[in-house]
Amino acid sequence: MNIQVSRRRFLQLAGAGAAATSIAAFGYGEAEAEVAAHVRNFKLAKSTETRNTCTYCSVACGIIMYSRGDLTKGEQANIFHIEGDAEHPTNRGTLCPKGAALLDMVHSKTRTLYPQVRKPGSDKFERISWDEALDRITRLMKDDRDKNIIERNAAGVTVNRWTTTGFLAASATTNETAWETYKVVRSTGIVAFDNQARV
Amino acid sequence: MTNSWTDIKNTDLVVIMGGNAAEAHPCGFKWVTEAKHNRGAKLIVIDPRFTRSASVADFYCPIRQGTDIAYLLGVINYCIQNDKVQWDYVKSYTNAGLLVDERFGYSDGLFTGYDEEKRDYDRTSWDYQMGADGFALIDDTLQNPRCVWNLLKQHVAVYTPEMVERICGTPKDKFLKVCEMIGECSSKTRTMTSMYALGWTQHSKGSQNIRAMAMLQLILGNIGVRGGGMNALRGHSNIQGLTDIGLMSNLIPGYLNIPTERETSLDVYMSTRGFKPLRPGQTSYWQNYKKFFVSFQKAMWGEAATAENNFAYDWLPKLDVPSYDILRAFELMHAGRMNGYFCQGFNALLSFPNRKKITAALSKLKFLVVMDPLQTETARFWENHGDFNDVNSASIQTEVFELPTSCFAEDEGSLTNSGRWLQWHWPGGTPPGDAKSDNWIMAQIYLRLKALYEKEGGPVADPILKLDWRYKDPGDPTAEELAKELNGYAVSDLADPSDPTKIVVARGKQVPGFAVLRDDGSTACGCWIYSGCFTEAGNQMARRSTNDPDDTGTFPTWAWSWPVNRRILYNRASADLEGKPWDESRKLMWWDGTKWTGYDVPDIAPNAQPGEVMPFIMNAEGTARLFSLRGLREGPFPAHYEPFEAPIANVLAPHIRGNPAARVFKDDAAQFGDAKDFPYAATSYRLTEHFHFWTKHAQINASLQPEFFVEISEELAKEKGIVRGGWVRVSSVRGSIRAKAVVTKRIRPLVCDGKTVHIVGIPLHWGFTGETKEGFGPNSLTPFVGDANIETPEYKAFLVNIEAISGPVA
Amino acid sequence: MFPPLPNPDVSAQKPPLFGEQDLVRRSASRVPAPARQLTPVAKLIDVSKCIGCKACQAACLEWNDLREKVGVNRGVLDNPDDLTPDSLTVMRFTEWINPSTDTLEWLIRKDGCMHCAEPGCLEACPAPGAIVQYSNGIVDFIHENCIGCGYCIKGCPFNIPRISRVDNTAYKCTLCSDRIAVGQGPACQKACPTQAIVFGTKDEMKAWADLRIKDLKSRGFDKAGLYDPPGVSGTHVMYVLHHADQPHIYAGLPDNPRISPLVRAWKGAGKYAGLGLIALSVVAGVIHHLVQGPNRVTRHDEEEAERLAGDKP
Amino acid sequence: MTDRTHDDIPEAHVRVPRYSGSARVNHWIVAISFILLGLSGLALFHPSLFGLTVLFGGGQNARWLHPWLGIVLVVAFFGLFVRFVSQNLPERTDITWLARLRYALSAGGEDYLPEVGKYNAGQKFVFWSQTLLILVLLGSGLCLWQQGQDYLERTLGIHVSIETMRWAAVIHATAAVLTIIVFVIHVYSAIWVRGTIDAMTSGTVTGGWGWRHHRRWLRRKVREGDVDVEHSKGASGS
Repeated sequence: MNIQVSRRRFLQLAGAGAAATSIAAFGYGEAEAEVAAHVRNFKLAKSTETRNTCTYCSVACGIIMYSRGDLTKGEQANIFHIEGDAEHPTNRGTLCPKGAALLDMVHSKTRTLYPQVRKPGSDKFERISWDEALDRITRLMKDDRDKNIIERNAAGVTVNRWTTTGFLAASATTNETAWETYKVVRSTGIVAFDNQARV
Repeated sequence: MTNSWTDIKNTDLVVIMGGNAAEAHPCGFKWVTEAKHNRGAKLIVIDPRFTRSASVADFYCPIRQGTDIAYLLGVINYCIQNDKVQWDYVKSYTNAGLLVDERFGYSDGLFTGYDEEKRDYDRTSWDYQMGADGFALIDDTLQNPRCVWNLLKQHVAVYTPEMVERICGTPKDKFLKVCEMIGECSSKTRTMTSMYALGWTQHSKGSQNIRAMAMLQLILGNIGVRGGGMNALRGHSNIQGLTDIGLMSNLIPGYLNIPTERETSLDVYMSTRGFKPLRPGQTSYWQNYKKFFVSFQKAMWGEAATAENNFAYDWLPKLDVPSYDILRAFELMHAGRMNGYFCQGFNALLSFPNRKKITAALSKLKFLVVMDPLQTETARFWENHGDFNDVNSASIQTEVFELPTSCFAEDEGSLTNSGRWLQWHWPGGTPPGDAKSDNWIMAQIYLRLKALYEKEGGPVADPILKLDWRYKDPGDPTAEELAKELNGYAVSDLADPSDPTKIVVARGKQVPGFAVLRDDGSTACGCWIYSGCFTEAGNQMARRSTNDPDDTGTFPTWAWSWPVNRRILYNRASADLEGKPWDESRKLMWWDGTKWTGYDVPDIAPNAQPGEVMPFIMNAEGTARLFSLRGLREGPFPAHYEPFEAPIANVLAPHIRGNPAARVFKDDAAQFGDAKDFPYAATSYRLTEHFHFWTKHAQINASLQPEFFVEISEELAKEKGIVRGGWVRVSSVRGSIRAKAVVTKRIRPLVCDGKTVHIVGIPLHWGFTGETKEGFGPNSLTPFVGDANIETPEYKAFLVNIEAISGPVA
Repeated sequence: MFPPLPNPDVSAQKPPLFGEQDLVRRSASRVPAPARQLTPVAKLIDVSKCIGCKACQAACLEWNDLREKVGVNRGVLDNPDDLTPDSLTVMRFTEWINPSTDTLEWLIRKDGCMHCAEPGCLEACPAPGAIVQYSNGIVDFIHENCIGCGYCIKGCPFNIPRISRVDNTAYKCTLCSDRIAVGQGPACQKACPTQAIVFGTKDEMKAWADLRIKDLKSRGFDKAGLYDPPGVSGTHVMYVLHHADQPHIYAGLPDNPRISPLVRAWKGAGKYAGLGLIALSVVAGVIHHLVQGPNRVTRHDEEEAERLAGDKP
Repeated sequence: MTDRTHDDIPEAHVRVPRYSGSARVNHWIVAISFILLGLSGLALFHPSLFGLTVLFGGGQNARWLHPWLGIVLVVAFFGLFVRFVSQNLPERTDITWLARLRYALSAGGEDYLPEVGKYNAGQKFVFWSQTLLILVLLGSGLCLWQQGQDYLERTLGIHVSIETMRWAAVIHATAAVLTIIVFVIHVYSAIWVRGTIDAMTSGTVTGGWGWRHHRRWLRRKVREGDVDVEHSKGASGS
């Protein structure tokens, strides 16, 4: 780093100057019919900032999500822009093509919105309520577990192994979700337990 | 990663092999460009394709996919032959001098103890010679022919530059140029870093690929130093975390193991763990295994885990096979022995090998539950999409649930990055529709299941009924509550062992770290290596100080790094035996006369005497292992094996197909293809514009790389009459796909063992949902076989045929 | 590392740091000399550090609320394959065999508006105020004034502007004038993972480029250099090229860009000459009329005609 | 040049049909579209004339309208072309006429010129030069117009490069200037030669006009009986 640049100085230079000068002072003179030269309003002004981590690879770039509405105040929040966090030691504000387009993931047209079920042999999903979905799933789980869990092996050793239902954990969930998932899955005796680490 | 992303700036030489950091990890790759710009570092890229990493490399060297071990052992051979060895490091910090069991040997491509029937080894001879004092024998002069160093020397002697050229197709002059550049890093003041990813892991001998480079790094003295290390570039935002927390069939958080059914009791289980030191004075940290295990059991079952019931040891499932990894799971499913399956944000249909088999397997399930923020192909495996998913919906009897989850932007918690940093994040948006957080969904499933058992009873109900679930809102545990469990807390007052009147940690308080964990049930800790992440001082993972003393790239107070906020693993090895840094300009930890000090948290007891306690405390020897004993299934040294589908036979042992210790299911063995039908060596990979099967749902990314394609050389295109932008059909024994052809100078045919080998590159991002054009993926073609140790499928080397076609049919 | 700018301040909507009062050029019209001179800014694109990841493309689309349609693969990695009214920047990939070393070099260049000191687009534009140049060097399109004639396309020596078929106005990179106006750098620059794009004052950028060129020369690129073409009096988007002696190998980057003499002829002397000639023809008519008077038919002529008609049987 | 009277318009007792109603309509379509094209074109040609766009409701409209007006003009002009081409074929006398252009440009100079048919060489020049210039304007205009470029690409497979566009712009502007000059000549001639405008308004000219300017044409019309003679006024006035 042989170049020492005061970024603050840059900021001053790029914009400041004769402070008294205003657009009005120059008037529109010969070009009254035309729209005066202007730059777009800075769209992040007066938005809510939230620190997050990019959901893709494990460089784990720091990001700032800009929203209208503030969750911490109990409001609905709609994220409208995502940008790199310049303070983050690794990415220093930069983002890759995936990270720079995170907004389109958040607002993807193909996000799942409602619990759905596809009945055996059907060619379509049907919308159901959370209660219906969860009750049905746990029913199926219990029926399978009760029928198939191996309590003891041939040698009589307690093995508590449930091999007929499997669980594939995510790769983008938090450590906390992972831990909760671990607890639930392990407590049931599911052994076909895996995650994306292999793939 | 042993080091961190920001530490890469300290290196002198970056070797990208088995990965493509510029494309898959662009923002991490920044630190390579920084090293180049600030230190004049060089970048070498070794890859079958001239990747975007190669586009900014100082030297690009081609290699045939699946031959990395031959290449790396060739480099090791070069270093040994040309005295490019960091001798002080090798002698002090590796097991080079330890003597190996006389019975151990290697011939005809196999180590001693092979059983062809079982495709496995009897590994008893893979051991040290033990002295009467219970310690391994050593020859510090490295003269004994049975010492690790001499066995290694002998083992790698066959990998001459000529042999490397013959196996890998790498021109000898290019290989030697790489050797020369790498050899320079044996200097104490030059370091090299290895950046790799799934280009090394997705092989039937992935673990050994990595071992080979790790051995080279040890020989060069590059482990534990700034700008060095073995840097695995993990693919997903929290795949490191999920591995750490052990969401795998055979793991307990913090790299502990689920017992096997042979381990009938806690005592039997513990008898093969808690290793005693193999050399005098060494730490052998796994001696603390039981503390971590018991604390884990307490975190699981709380008060129900007592000394009397062996801390609920019996409630853990016991394995009858080494693992129920995804390959085994889908094998079982395919055989009709699996009824239910959950996919928590995972697109199995596109991610697992041999898609036909995956579809058939899923079709045999009674129920499938998919929790995902996006509409995945897996959730729609039963939906007919013409060529892209040609199934008969009516004949598929699986009941499929699609549960909408929130995404990263809408949830709170920590993610562990490649550099082991646990970083907290906050929610900023309202989830769409009825989407719910994974925490809520898992809690709901648990509570409803528990209610069913309470109501109806059933077998083995206790582990479910007595799971410790003391959350403020049991239906929706908060991230903070769960993080505190991961960190661990005192179940009862913890007295100071040296002064029982003094309470170190009061009952109910968060523990400061794993050093205070106990094996008597007085502590609970979900994941011992995460202990320290959320202490009484608060959430360490949420720290945001950018302070970086002396600009080392350590950032000790940004977030929190496991273990104990250590940023560079094995950092004691950054100093010589006396505790003096190898390179003063790049010092990391040093002995100040009374204790270890420096920029990082020492990877050794702070008062461990230099010259006595060796840096690799997790190993019973205290040193790193050039000879890995019984650590890996296919041998204590890596050896060259071809992929299961290879364009040429194994030059060193023609009778061996693939990795002799890799597990192969019977039906899958019948589905391996041969070069006479499928002459081209294919490989699969990510493109920088996309992330797996996610960004095809993001409009911008879809526009940046809209349509599925395969990449071939101009030579192959000419030979097969394929035009740039034209349509091709690519096929293997297991399936066929159609794609656009990208004809490029960036892929060139290689000559291996006298035969011209053409390479076909197949990126992996397309499916039948999302914004991109519908397409296929490599898993329609790839073989159903994994790494011998961790079962990562062999995605990076397989055989295909390719032909020009006129275009999509209808 | 070129020091990153701090995260944006979002606390309030502040007036932009520059505007109409800072214009030095304005299409089809004149502007008074500005009262102050802003420090010229520049974006430096270091081709030798670029990994072709297209983060700049993604960031540009996202920041500017634009979306490109999902196209097709044409046998290359370039996508979209050209600039469009939505894709204000694209990566151009060239597989080039260096004849002197016989090795492959994958040249990847981010294409987009160069913000010429002498902008050909502005020169060619007939709509007053549709294209403006601020004293910091930013050449911006004021869409409200744009009539969509496409003359800017003809004027540009780099083939950059594109006309939208939706609103029929011309689009090109604004250098993220809205971001620069609040002290931020352009979106592409902020995103660029390897700092192949840096942003600062033009002087800083030149100094930074010198360092990069020194590094490249040390790696054997003897002809490494800065692309700041004098033919357009320099640009506010500059390239570091490893082969600065042959810019054209980078997907046809002009070796010596300048405003086409045709455009000069057409928009310069030509338009005066044309108007002059038209005026002249009118004046000639007036003079002719004054001198000659009207050309009338005489009674004699009528009589002759009557006679002729009368002769008719 | 005998007995020229400058102040009073001679009484005409013979009127000769010169343009049919449809020809006149056709002409005025061309004329109006030409003028509008000129105005919209000039508006984009020079900044000082940009204000002309007001006539069209702003620059966007002027830009949009101009090429479509061009298409109208081309179609309409084609009608004129078909109507008039046979009368505009060059003849030997045109050379003489042109050689004596000096006389043609002076009032009453016809006496020194050969008798001309429906069109003299000057008019033929206008006819042919406008034909040519309109073709050039059409070709270059298509290259400058987005829809035109699409059309060329789609139907003829011609991709218009930017360099081509630049040439097209220069050519279009040059041709436009020339066509306007020819237009000025045309209009001025119609004004200067009094009685001409009647041809495109009422459709007829006086016999005297025919006698003076297009005597051979008049003779033909008389021969064909295609003249109106006002007999009540008498056929001979002197």
